[in-house]
Amino acid sequence: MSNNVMSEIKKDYLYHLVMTDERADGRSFDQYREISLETGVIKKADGSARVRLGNTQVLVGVKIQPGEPYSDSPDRGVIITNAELVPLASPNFEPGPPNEYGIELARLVDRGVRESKSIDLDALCIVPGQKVWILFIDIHILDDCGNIMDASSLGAIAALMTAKVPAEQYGLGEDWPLPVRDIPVATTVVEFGGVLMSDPDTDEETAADTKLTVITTTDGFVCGMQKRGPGPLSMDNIYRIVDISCEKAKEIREKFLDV
Amino acid sequence: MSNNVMSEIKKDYLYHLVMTDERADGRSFDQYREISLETGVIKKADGSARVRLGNTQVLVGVKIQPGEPYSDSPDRGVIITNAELVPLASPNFEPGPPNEYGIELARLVDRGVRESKSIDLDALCIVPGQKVWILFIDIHILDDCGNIMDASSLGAIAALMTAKVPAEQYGLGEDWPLPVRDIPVATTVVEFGGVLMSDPDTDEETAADTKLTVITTTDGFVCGMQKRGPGPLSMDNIYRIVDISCEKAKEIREKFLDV
Amino acid sequence: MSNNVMSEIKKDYLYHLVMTDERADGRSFDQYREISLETGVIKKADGSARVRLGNTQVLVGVKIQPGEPYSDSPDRGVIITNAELVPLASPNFEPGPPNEYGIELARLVDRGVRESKSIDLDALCIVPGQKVWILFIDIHILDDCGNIMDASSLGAIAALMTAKVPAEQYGLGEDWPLPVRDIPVATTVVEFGGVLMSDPDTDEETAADTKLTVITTTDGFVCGMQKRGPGPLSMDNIYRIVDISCEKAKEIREKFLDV
Amino acid sequence: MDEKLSFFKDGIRLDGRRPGELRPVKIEAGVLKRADGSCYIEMGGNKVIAAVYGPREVHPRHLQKVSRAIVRYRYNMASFSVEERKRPGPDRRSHEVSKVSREALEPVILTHYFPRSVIDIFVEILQADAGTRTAGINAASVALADAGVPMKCLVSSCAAGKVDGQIILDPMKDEDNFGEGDMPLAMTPDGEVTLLQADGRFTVEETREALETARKGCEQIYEIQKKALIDRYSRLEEPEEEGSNV
Amino acid sequence: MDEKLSFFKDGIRLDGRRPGELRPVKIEAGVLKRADGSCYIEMGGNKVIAAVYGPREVHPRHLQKVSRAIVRYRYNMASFSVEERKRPGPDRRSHEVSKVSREALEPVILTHYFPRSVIDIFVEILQADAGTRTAGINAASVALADAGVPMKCLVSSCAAGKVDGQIILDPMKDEDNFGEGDMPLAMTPDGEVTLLQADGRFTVEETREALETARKGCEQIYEIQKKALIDRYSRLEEPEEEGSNV
Amino acid sequence: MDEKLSFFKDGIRLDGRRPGELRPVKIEAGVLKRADGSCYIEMGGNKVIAAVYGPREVHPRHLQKVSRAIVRYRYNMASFSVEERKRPGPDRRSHEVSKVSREALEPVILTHYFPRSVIDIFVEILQADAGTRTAGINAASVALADAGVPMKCLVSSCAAGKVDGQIILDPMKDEDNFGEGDMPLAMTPDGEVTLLQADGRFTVEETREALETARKGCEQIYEIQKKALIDRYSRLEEPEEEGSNV
Repeated sequence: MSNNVMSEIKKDYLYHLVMTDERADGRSFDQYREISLETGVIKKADGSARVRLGNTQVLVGVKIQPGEPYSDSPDRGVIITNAELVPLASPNFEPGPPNEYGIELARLVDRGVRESKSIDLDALCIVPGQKVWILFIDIHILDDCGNIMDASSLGAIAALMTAKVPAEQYGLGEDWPLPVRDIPVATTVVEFGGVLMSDPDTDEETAADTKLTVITTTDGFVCGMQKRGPGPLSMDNIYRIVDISCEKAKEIREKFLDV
Repeated sequence: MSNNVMSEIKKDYLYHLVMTDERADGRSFDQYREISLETGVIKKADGSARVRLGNTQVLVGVKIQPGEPYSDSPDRGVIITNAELVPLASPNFEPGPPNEYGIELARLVDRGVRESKSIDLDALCIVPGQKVWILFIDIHILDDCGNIMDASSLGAIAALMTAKVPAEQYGLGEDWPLPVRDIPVATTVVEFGGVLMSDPDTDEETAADTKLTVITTTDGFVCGMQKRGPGPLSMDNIYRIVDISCEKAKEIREKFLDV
Repeated sequence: MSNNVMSEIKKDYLYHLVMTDERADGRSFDQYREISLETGVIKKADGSARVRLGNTQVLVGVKIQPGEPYSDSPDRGVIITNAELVPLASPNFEPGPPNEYGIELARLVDRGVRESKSIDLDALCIVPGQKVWILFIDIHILDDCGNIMDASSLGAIAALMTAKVPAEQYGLGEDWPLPVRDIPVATTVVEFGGVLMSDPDTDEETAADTKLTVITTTDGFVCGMQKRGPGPLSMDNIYRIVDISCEKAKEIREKFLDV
Repeated sequence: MDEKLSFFKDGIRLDGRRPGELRPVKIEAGVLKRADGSCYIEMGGNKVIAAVYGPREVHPRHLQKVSRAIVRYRYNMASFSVEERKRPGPDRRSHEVSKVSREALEPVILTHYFPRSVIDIFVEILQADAGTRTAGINAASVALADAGVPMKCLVSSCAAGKVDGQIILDPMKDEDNFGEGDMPLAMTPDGEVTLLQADGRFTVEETREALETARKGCEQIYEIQKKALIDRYSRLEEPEEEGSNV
Repeated sequence: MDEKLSFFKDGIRLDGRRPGELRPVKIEAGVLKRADGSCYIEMGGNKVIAAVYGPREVHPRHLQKVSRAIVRYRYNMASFSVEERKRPGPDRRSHEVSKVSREALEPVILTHYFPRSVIDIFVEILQADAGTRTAGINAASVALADAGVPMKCLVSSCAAGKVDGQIILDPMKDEDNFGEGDMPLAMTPDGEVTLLQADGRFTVEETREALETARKGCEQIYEIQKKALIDRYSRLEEPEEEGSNV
Repeated sequence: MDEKLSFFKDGIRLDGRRPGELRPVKIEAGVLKRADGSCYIEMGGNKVIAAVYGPREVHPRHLQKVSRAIVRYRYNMASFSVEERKRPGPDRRSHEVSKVSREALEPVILTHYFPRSVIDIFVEILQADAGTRTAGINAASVALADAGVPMKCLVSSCAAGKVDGQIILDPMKDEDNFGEGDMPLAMTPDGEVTLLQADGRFTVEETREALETARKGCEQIYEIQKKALIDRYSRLEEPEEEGSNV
């Protein structure tokens, strides 16, 4: 009950701020919280990245191991993406296998990597039809203060860009850097009180019950979109969000991913 | 509570009808509801059948795929039967893996096919000890208005009789019709108020808490029996039910399975 | 509620007994309940033992089957230990996969066998890197009247000592007795009211919320220890318990395991 | 599929459709007896059935909301609905489809009429042929109406795709598998978007074109949904027959 | 087993029994301390132990029935009870056996004496040798009596089989695996059948003969069950010893 | 590792430590925003983060205790924390570690202050390098203090090991994998032992020596824990910055 009351009050507060063109933490509507990105933080992983997006913290580890290909793509490597929304990261997360939110998050990050053709899966074949490199992208949410989607997506591509294929360990020649051909970046916008806000924090996510995440490639193609949350969006707002997202993704890519 | 009251009232009503030799829908005690049977309804399946038994609807799909034999029968094909009592079909069904009712249903259908030696499992061997045809019989209940057992059993044998072994798709020669050597038919009778009623509908199943299902072969052998539900049956009633079942199975077989 | 009250009353009662140097069943503090041990009780198992420890009853079965080695020890046999705390054995046990108590029990028994190097795993290799003997130690609790740990450990080693490797059945030569090189024995002590009591029964286990189990080898090495339960222990009591355990393990080993 | 193979021949798609044309759609409401509402749909090779139960009591209780009904949506593929037999039960894909489909319908259901209750939507894919999620939403929307659940309006759903660099409506299996992009959309009759997903590679311009194309598909489906409901209500007037042939 | 191999030699079965003869049966009631009632049975090579807890409170609550006790039955095979090690935990077969076994006992338990409670029956198969479900029901029936659960009567269970075209009582492993039919039955002393299953190939006439054969087996088992309970109650008078040897 | 290989060179361990020396330890309290208390620890190559939530309401309800809070402890290894990728979710080992770790902390938590509630402790192993359970307990203990959970005292944890017949403090990966024994200990500042495990081969004399060695390690860790908490509270005085770089 009191939770409901609190969330109503917060929503009202945010709504009144929006009326005066403000956000609770003073950002402009299209401004991201401070981003910090560290790579190579987990020595046991073949690639890793820790992302801070304001107080949100996400750790992504990439492991690369030989394994069997899928029968319908016998000559191509495999990507397996998983997200653990561990209860350490939020009072709303529960122990157990990923629920629909964790699954959606992992699948969206996965689609970004896959649809942008970021990873050359053909290069990950070892013995056609028998042995290929399996790429495990494991997303570990540490502190959910909003917009774990963008943080996870950024962490995943950063971890991949710094990953090495550990060939030596398996007697398969020298280690080599994982070839990354494109840098997909996901950006999320919410609509609330008639305005569009980038990078929502927890309260903004709760208040605005619909988000649109757009993933774009380095060349500015849209390679993934997903409306999330039970509210409608107008076509016009979708068009505007696509435009905002393209621009923000470019900024993030240039600033944090050296492109 | 109100559920209990309603079910008591229904039970009383049915009991009074029985006293005057009647059933709620006007059938005679050994009469089945209208049966309709369509085969080949699912193109993606190698055999399929949709059965309507009154308002009860069941869809059975047969898939045939190469796989490994069991270690104790290395030269024989494998039958795997599964029933999904999906929550779409009844307010009493819940999502999740099959409960004991679903398991019992699948195992009874499976026993009918298996014990009648309907399928020549030796003919389903591809490479002895290594590769055999696996027959998946998947029962999907769509609308449970009583006696899904008989409907499922009828759907299963009809789907098998019209199934093709998809050999070509796996580079194993031409497709060939699945050889069916016997046509087992399951018939179910409940005892209620001293009379025996065939093909119970939902209310009759609830009122009479015990059913006896008898599965018979084309030659009139009993190849399966199962008392279901927590009530006792007298030996005499068992004898009578076996007789009724043999007769009804013959009628169904001749009318719907072209024998 | 009444459960809580009863357990408080029992605890008080046991506490008052301790003050007068007594236990509820008249034993001295370091005395075990009557032990009986039967081996070869399950013909279908390759080794088996039924242990009675007072009213506590445990059945251990050992199955030995060929299987694949672990990739990090390709030339060594495998031990898999499992404990089923089936609801038949206690009102406190629930159906379902082992909970943390069952897992801890199985892992402790396993560590005793493993750390004492009781089984020569090298001798259990069949084809290096491909096929080794897998040793399944299955602990089935039948009646939990306290200290199932010591009973399970005793049953496990007794079952192993009388086990045969069923080589003939798999066309791998003649059957041969499983070579057992050491006889680990687990002994458990609780601290309650300032005294240390061996072999606690159910009430004593409940009253004293901490146990220390010590596993010792035939030569008197400590090969396993585990504090169980949410109470602290002083270093001095740990030292004393180690001494008591060594002595008790020796008595049990000599009396029941023919050493 | 070879790069050489084209998805068009003289501007016509492999299955004979023009770029902006839907596959044949058949919708029938009220096909199940036990469910409170139901609908059967065929969209191309897809065969899908939807049922609605509720508003009814929530179990387990702690899921209840004091101010509104909760909505549950279970998208499930029959084992035999796809090329290679699918293991029964939900997988990661079906969890995601269930989530976005539920969110596609929630905005139009007047959930605050039924506090502490649940509206259960069950969608069974009997045969799959690209576009099962959109078919499921179309059927579920009609089933909700058939169950008498109060709604602001229907929801209609359809995908756009991209093949050979061209935007098309309602991709079929090969266009989906071997094409360059897929963009499922769901919307209300007044143009509010309730589901939007995309994968593939679309320029910003193509994104807009695909959205417009999918919107037009939704509008056509909306007409077929309405017709199915009108048929349903006229059938309700007729007497039901009941009989036996054994 | 080869077709040539016969199940009979001079009218006597492979294990020395006549066609209508049971395997040796040994029943002992009250073998566990924690359970409210218990029973150990050996039927041929089967070794089975049953325990009863209750009537006791139901968890989870929503399973409670306002007008009677619910009965739960859990048939479980120990991993080491069969030739090839069984993975622990229930499989499809054990779910079915649990269901039919529960239904075999429910008709004799006076559940309406104990509204809102549960009677839990746990059956552990320690060694399996054909006929575990019937052995389990026999043990469970005695364990219920040992627990003092009010019952109309005991339930006794036994199977008939068909080998070499002949009906036999209480098939052992090879007769079950390689024979032509198996028909487990459970009944009350006054002849009400509470469990009936069959698989194999029986003519209608053979079905009747098998039922009669199994009935006679049940009658013999009933006597052994009664004797076990009498032994149990006479033992209850004796003082229990308690001691130590370490 | 070959028998020939020694774990010492001139009395110094492979990683340069003396026998009784800890690996470098770094502890930081208050590293997470959502959790009520948190702590990050590095012990050698281990990187571990702990969070505490509560006291808060218990779900499901039937786990509530009328006279005290319950404590839950979830030890979880990230998939990428170990050499070979670990499947997500708990395995048998992590269930056991969670149990003994919970029991290591329960004695110092004043649970009777919070009847009917739960204190949840979550420990994530981000990188593992022998000694994760002790690192987890050290972090959890600080996280509990950071959350303001009333405790009698902190708990500090450290293992002793045995290599080349000699007792050492705080074994690293190779010493743990190829050594002769491992003995994790947790204790309060006044010497009450709250966790004790051992495996390997220790004489009674060595057992005592290992316990004493581990005790000394715990005492050193206690000082580092205290310092981390002092740092935390001094930091709390400072203003927090918030900004943006995009």
